Amino acid sequence: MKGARVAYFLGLLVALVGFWLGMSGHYTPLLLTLGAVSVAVCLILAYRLDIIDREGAPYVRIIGFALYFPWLMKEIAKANWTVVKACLKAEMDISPALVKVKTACVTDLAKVTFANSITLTPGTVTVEIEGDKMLVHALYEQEAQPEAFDEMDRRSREAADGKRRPA
Amino acid sequence: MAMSEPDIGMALVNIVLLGLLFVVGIAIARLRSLFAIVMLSGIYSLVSAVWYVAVDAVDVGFTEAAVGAGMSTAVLLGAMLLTSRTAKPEKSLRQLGPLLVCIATGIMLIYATVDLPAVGDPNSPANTGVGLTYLRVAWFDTGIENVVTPVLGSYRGFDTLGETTVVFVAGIAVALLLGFGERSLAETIRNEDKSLPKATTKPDPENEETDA
Amino acid sequence: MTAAALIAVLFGMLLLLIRAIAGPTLYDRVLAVNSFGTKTVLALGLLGFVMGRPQFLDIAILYALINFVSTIAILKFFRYRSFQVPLVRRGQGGGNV
Amino acid sequence: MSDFLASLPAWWEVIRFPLGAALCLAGGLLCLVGTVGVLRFPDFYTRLHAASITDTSGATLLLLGMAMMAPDWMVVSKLVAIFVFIYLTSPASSHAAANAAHTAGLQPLIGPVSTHDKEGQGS
Repeated sequence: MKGARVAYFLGLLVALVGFWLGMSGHYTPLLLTLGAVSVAVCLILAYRLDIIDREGAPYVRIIGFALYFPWLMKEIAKANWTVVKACLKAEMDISPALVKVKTACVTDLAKVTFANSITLTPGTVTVEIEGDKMLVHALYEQEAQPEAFDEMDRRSREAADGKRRPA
Repeated sequence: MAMSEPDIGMALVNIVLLGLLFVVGIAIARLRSLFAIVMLSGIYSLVSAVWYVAVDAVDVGFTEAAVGAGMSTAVLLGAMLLTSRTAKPEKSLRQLGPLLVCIATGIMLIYATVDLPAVGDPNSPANTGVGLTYLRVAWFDTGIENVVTPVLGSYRGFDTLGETTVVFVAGIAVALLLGFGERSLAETIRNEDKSLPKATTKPDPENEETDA
Repeated sequence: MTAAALIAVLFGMLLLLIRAIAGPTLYDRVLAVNSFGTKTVLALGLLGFVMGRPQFLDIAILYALINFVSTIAILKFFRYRSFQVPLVRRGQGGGNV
Repeated sequence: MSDFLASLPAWWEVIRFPLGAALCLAGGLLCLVGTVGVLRFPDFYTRLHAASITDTSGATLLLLGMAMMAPDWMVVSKLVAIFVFIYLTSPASSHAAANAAHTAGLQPLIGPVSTHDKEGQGS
């Protein structure tokens, strides 16, 4: 447990330092000192707020997310095409529906990843999450059967939790 | 200066932005639903901040973004909580006075722009007085690249301290008035509403808005 | 051509304005303002490129953050009628919120 | 082959501005399309779908085009930061809006939508 917290702390530290270096662009000693001070203040505040945990600093899982993201981009591109066509059609032919989707994700991080992936894909929006059921509003009823989300569910679970967890 | 060279793209951008501001202003004046007005004032801040950036006033754009779009929307919503949801229509005769004030102010502002120096004029007060000195010495004095920062933080440090204090006090005062805390005024009023049946029944925003 | 893209985004903002003014529900207005904010972020970025000074992207980052915070603040406000933790349970107090 | 690789940076310098500007234009047009959807669709939940076009593909194409035209890496890193912010926050705010509307009892339109609404532009 202690080791995990150190890992989250280091992940947050690396992320903040990287963010500062990427935003600043001026690397004189004075400004670097100021940047170090601001990073330290952020870390102290995060420690005091007690948010240095799995959800506050999910940088340990960054490889999983990096592998998941290209697949998500592909899905987003496909869904975008559908919605763009729906927007531009002279005769509107949408058939919105509310669908209940059951997810196999256990941890909150995996659930959030799955729900956000659904929302990011145009044409589907997560309306409500309760336990392992999600209420999804979809633009096309026929394309939003609960089975359509199975692959996304599996992949987001793997991205957030890794493959070793069975359920 | 991007505006000094005749650039048709930037001119179009300026026209569209000012047109947007105009439409939002008219809509704010005409609408009755206070929630819509709060939302539109947020949009007004967003557009005007883009326009500030387009006319090279990036620091003003920053302030407008933080205060106008972020903070004032929240404060206005908190203020809306304490009053009703729709504005009463004003008698047209009583609208005459504010209209005259607006027109007079506009005329005075336009009259004042005649005296303004051209953009990038080397003989303008901004480019001949203390500003030029700041531009020369700021880097050697402080080592900060953005000139605005040492001017505000170092050369006019006490001035900025005073301003910050005023803004802080104003923020605290607003928070006390609107009640973001535990014993919020809004909560007190709501409890009073519940204990006094039919005292002031606020119209429900959802139903009211959906019917419209 | 970048200027054309900028003007396309600005016209998108103009059309969204119609939705923000017309409503009809308050959530439509919130949606319009939120989408307006995203378009503002993109327009600010493009503006930097049109003016030849892309260093001003910081303000676009600031906007991306403020837009999110203000959207969440507005929706939280309308769900709980306050800016703090839930004071009113669902189906009680001020109407059906 | 090595010839081609050696001349690649030069080619890149030539084509990156037109290509980036074209991507920006495509992104801007997608934003416009999303807005048209926001105007045309019949109820709040369907408008949410149209708005997410702007947040995803419009923003991606615009930021990608800008990154191609960027003069240095600092600008690219800022664009990446904006991209990450948009992709992290836009689903959260969409979900918050949908959830607030659903909690407040706003009923979505269900089933096929007839084309001859007042917003419908079909002749």
